[in-house]
Amino acid sequence: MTGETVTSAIFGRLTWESFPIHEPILLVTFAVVVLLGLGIVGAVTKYRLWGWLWREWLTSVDHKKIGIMYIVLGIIMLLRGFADALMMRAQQAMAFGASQGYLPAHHYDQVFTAHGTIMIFFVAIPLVVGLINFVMPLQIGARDVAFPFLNNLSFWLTVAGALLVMVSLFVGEFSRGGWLNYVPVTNLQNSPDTGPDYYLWALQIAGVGTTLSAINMVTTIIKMRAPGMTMMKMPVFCWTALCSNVLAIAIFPVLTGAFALLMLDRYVGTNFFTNDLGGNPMMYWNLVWIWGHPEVYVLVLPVFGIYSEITSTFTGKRLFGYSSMVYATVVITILSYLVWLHHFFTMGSGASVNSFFGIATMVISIPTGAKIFNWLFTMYRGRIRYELPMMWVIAFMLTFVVGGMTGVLLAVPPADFVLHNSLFLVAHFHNVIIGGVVFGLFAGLDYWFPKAFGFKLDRFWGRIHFWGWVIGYWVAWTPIYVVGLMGTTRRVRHFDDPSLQIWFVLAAIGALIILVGIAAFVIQIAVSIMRRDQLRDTTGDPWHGRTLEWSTASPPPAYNFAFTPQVHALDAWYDMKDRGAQRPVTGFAPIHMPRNTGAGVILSAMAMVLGFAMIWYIWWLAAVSAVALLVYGVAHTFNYNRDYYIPADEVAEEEDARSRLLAAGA
Amino acid sequence: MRRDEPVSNVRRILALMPLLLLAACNRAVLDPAGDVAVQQRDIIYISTALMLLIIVPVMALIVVFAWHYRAKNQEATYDPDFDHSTSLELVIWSAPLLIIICLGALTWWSTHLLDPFRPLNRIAAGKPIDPAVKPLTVQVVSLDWKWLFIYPEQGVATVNELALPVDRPVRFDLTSTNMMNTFYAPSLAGMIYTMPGMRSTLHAVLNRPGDYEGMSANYSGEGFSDMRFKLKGLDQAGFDAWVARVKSGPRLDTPGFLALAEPSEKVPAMYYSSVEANLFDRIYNRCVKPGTPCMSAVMRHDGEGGGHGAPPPGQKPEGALFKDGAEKGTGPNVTAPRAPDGRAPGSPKTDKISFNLLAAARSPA
Amino acid sequence: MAETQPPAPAFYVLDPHEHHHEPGSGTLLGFWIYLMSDALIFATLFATYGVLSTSYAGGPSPREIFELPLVALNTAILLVSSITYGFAMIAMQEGRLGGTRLWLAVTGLLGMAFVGVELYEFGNLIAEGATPQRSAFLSAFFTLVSTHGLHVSFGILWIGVMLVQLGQRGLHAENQRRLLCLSMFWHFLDVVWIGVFTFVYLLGVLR
Amino acid sequence: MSETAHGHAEVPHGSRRGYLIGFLLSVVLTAVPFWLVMTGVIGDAATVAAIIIALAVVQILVHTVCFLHVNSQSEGGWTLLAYAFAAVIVLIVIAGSLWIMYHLNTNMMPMTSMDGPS
Ligand code: HEA
Ligand code: HEA
Ligand code: CUA
Ligand SMILES: [Cu+2]
Repeated sequence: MTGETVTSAIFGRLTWESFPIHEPILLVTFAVVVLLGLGIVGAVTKYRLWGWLWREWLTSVDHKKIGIMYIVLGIIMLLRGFADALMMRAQQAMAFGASQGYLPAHHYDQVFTAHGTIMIFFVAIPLVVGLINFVMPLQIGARDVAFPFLNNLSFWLTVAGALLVMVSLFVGEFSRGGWLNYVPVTNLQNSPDTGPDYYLWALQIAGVGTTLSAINMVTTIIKMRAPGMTMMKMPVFCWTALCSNVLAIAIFPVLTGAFALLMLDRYVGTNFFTNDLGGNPMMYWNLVWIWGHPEVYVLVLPVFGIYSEITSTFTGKRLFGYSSMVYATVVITILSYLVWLHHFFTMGSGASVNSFFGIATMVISIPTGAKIFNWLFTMYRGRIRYELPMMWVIAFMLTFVVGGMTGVLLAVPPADFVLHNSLFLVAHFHNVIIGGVVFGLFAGLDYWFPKAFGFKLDRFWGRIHFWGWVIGYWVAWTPIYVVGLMGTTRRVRHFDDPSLQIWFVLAAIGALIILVGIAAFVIQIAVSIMRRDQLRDTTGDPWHGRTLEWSTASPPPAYNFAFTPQVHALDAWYDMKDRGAQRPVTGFAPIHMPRNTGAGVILSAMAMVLGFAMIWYIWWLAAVSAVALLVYGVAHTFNYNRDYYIPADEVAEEEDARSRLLAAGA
Repeated sequence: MRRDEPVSNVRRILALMPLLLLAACNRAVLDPAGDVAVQQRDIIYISTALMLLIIVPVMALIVVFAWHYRAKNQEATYDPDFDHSTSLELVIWSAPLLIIICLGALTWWSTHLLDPFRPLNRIAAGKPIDPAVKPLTVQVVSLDWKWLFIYPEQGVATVNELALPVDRPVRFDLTSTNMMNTFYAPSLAGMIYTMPGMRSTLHAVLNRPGDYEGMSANYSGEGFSDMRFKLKGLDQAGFDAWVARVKSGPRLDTPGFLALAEPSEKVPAMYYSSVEANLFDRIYNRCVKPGTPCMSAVMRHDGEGGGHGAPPPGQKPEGALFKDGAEKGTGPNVTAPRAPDGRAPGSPKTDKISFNLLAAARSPA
Repeated sequence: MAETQPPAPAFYVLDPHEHHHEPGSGTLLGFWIYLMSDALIFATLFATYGVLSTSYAGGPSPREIFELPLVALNTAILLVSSITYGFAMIAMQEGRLGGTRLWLAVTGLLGMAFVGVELYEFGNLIAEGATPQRSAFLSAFFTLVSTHGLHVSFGILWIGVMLVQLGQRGLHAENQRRLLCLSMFWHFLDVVWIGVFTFVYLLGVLR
Repeated sequence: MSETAHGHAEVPHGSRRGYLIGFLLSVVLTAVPFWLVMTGVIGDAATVAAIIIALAVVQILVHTVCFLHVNSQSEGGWTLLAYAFAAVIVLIVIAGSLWIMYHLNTNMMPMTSMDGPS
């Protein structure tokens, strides 16, 4: 009796049962993860890389390194997200009639929740944020972002959130409430387990990181553009990054608020979203969708920017209708905030409300259409070079318009009344997310990889990667449209009607084709690293680029630009090349730079411990880590010594090396 | 459903594939048996056709430009400074705008016409409603995880089986005991949420006799996947016979309902010959359990300015922060082995399932 | 291509003093944007309060539990604290370290008085059984008001930290920047409080 | 960004006079609504509500100008732009939620027109 009280005071609700000791699959996964982890730790220790890793990467405030770390995080989490996707595809291909498949409801529900959560919050967001982080400051001719330390902290907070989600795989269980953790399923009385708590803490911690990062990027774009770069001379990618981050600032607080209220319901026993005592679960839906709809544009806008940069580079033309592209981006940003109800047309708000939001939604297709046409007319009278990035652009345009069209269909309320929560809807959003966001991220990766590492990615494997994805996408998702139109609903783990099975088998085959694509992607990277000497680019401008990031070395020096560029035109670098600008080779001055700091890692680690303690009801640990967080945060403000100068001769050395390279290449 | 424009590229086939393939199958959404669903299907067709007017040319142009202006084709004009054209810009913005204006008008009109709260004005195309016929009322309750249908006019109730006389308008009143579900019978009409403490409404009519399927379309936890019901379309005689058959079941009273409301999965169809008075009202007012105040009374009280007095209804668990010791419970890993009856261990909801109680009302059919 | 090109202008900023970016030169704007995002958290809470403000679930209603004299007192305290913070800023602009610290301290004390009164009010309510768990209305009320109160408490902590840092380093540029941010923070909380006393307390009692 | 950033020209300035004017206005704008509600001089609750909401809006503007020093010059107008944008978003969140939830509740909650008195 007292023994039990003592253990629960120390360990909360953490017991041996919380570990999957009975579960062979998980145990093996766990063992593999631990072994891999130990292997990596061992290797790092053996080669004495800890110091290097800590000094050069983990504590780095260099926006380029942070950007790369974000992308690495996104790719690692992608593998988890894809594993979940394959599990669902396999279950749905098997579970018909008498066969229950291999996943019990408890497990399947966690799998789709984790898949959606991970894909949106820990794959798509980190990849988009990572690319913005890497590219945007270079494009505006800046040496870093406005708040370099904050940037590092944002990244580590995101990692802390991702780690909590991963921990839930082995300790306790993850949420079963869908990727938005819907109430009433996740109310305390319906889900007293750890699942919703894992979800809430992971996303709150990561969400703070995302908000801070967005504030940082917006400030950077406003304050740190190179002289001469007016807003209307800014590369389109920067515009889309600006709008996307403005949107993020406008929505993440609402999500944080909604999650905080749900946390209060679960921890304090308040009645925001409860069924009784005046609570209103519909309000939770309302709030999460105020976040949720604009969120998809937070993801897709920067990707539109990527497509714009690539199209104009590889057609060898200025972007058609630059200003209309900018206006379209701004209009989408604003409109996206006025349509959230289309996710619950069928809840019963009535015809007037529904038609308002339905029409507001379809209006978005006008600026989006304008964008498609602008890319189209950029190709018109161009000289299109089909390098990998450009192939993605074409595949994107053809795929995305279909997804956009099904989206507009869903925006017609009477149509949505039969298609809502169906697999048609699931097909719609995979269509726009894969055909839009994912293709764009790969395009961006192929495009900017040589900038980040100084060599191009291998084309052969890149092509297999490309075709794997494009063919795989269509094979995997067209059947899902079909079953959706037959009235099959989402989040179902078992079907009665055996005649549907063929479609799900097809879809599973499609997912396997995507797997081939993903494998090719991994091989592509490995092969490229091995063949890096052949693929080396010494010019810093392998694609005949048009924007400032191509004017500096690949990989860029820590300070990005020895001399800040002076901008006179849109496509500043093209303009400089066109008018014969000479790279200054003398007269270097010391460069003022921010100093690395471990504070981001430490603060995030504390936040993660706090989250873990709260999830498991270990109150003493929660109190300790909360106090530690506060004290350490305050103490950090007493450190005024946050910058240093790169001496002039170091700059000169680096720039001379570049001059030699350029001369050798010429 | 057949489209005869010349097919210009592979992608377009892919785009149309879902529709073409479906033309072959007789499936709920695209071949419904209820007038509302038919109209909703038509809206899908019209909107899709409207959008294809622009999507198809766009896709064709993408392919044409992508091919024609490839770098290898030195014949194609190369004009690197072509980056603006006012007339093109005008087309770019106005063509989609025109389509959206049409689609918007269609949306406004059809959303009001097909509003689920709005009583029907026709039984089928060309068959206006007979003002003398009162719609059949069916009260729908989603429980964890099955459907309860109450027929106040006939005085009977069923679980997981819904029978409707064809060509008679139906008014569904819907609510839920705990989770949010969505009442969805694709062959009948579009879906509508069922929510605790709320009463939503759906007007519909079934025009074709037959056996159809219905389900919950909104994920509601553990037993959601099998939360399906049979939808039978019967002629009047068949319906009467069905009601008579249902009359063979036991009575649904308060204790019986409370037992039924306990979580259970894959529940077979059940029949109840009669239903305690006002059961539906008490469900959606959340006062089935004796002694709990009804929401409408509480809210009336609130509307009059509130005031101390009424005891707090419901029994909510305490917030986690107030728990200590054994109250905290444990956080087992879910995928631990399942009990032989398929229930997950440590899942407090499913532990309470009483299959015996349910067996009593199992339909003879 | 173009034969008649104008002479190439400068493409690089050669004089390092002409344009260099101090890390953090956007602090004030960045902090302002953060405040805007904070405003949205409050908007969420206000919206929730608006939706749930009549869901008493049979429990007490605003008219029964709000004590306007107490709220008026608290409002007065907060208002005075904003002018005292203003005096601190003016002292800072005039380079008077002592004056800055003095007015900051006064502001901090007023803030503590505000939080104290609020805690007293909450204590009374809870003693009467009007707890956050009693009804959705009370949940929303407590959450909205105490989120504001938590912000004020954080502001007080920040004032304390600034007092120490001013003592250590005086009014140097970095500290001035921090004081400006704190100033925005403090006045922003005033603005939020206008919303709270109007929409929660006054309108609540009116209803 | 203007090159004067390192000086203090861009920094929001307040003068003693500005602060005092703001303070006096705020005192009036706070006292009046409290007085109206606490004494009940105007009987009609709707009128009082309208007045105090209007006064609150005015007071928010006073604080914004006098204490927060938002104007079209600071930070090249970005502060003002951010403020206006945030105001619009705040309004959308609040008004939109209330609008949607009002319709959901009147359509479906107990005690609607279809259900008994009031
Ligand atoms: C990157 C992600 C992304 C993008 C870009 C979009 C884009 C769009 N989405 Fe989608 N959507 C999601 C991700 C996305 N969506 C997700 C994740 C969900 C489900 C979440 C969940 O429930 O779990 C969802 C759900 C969803 C719904 C809710 C359905 C339901 O729950 O019942 C609706 C309804 O209106 C909708 C509509 C739209 C529309 C109108 C667009 C438009 O922006 C599309 C505009 C583009 C075009 C139209 C194509 C190009 C235009 C032209 C060539 C011009 C001419 C065209 C016309 C005039 C038609 N989406
Ligand atoms: C970013 C979002 C994203 C992505 C990429 C995917 C990709 C895939 N998803 Fe899914 N999915 C969601 C978001 C996403 N999904 C969401 C939000 C839900 C709803 C969850 C819920 O119901 O609550 C869902 C639900 C969902 C279901 C459940 C359907 C149901 O409700 O019944 C299924 C079923 O099989 C599925 C399958 C797949 C498959 C096979 C893929 C595959 O096609 C592809 C797998 C993808 C990858 C392996 C990698 C992705 C790569 C990148 C993102 C870019 C990488 C870029 C660089 C490296 C630069 N997804
Ligand atoms: Cu711009 Cu310093
Ligand atoms: Cu949306």
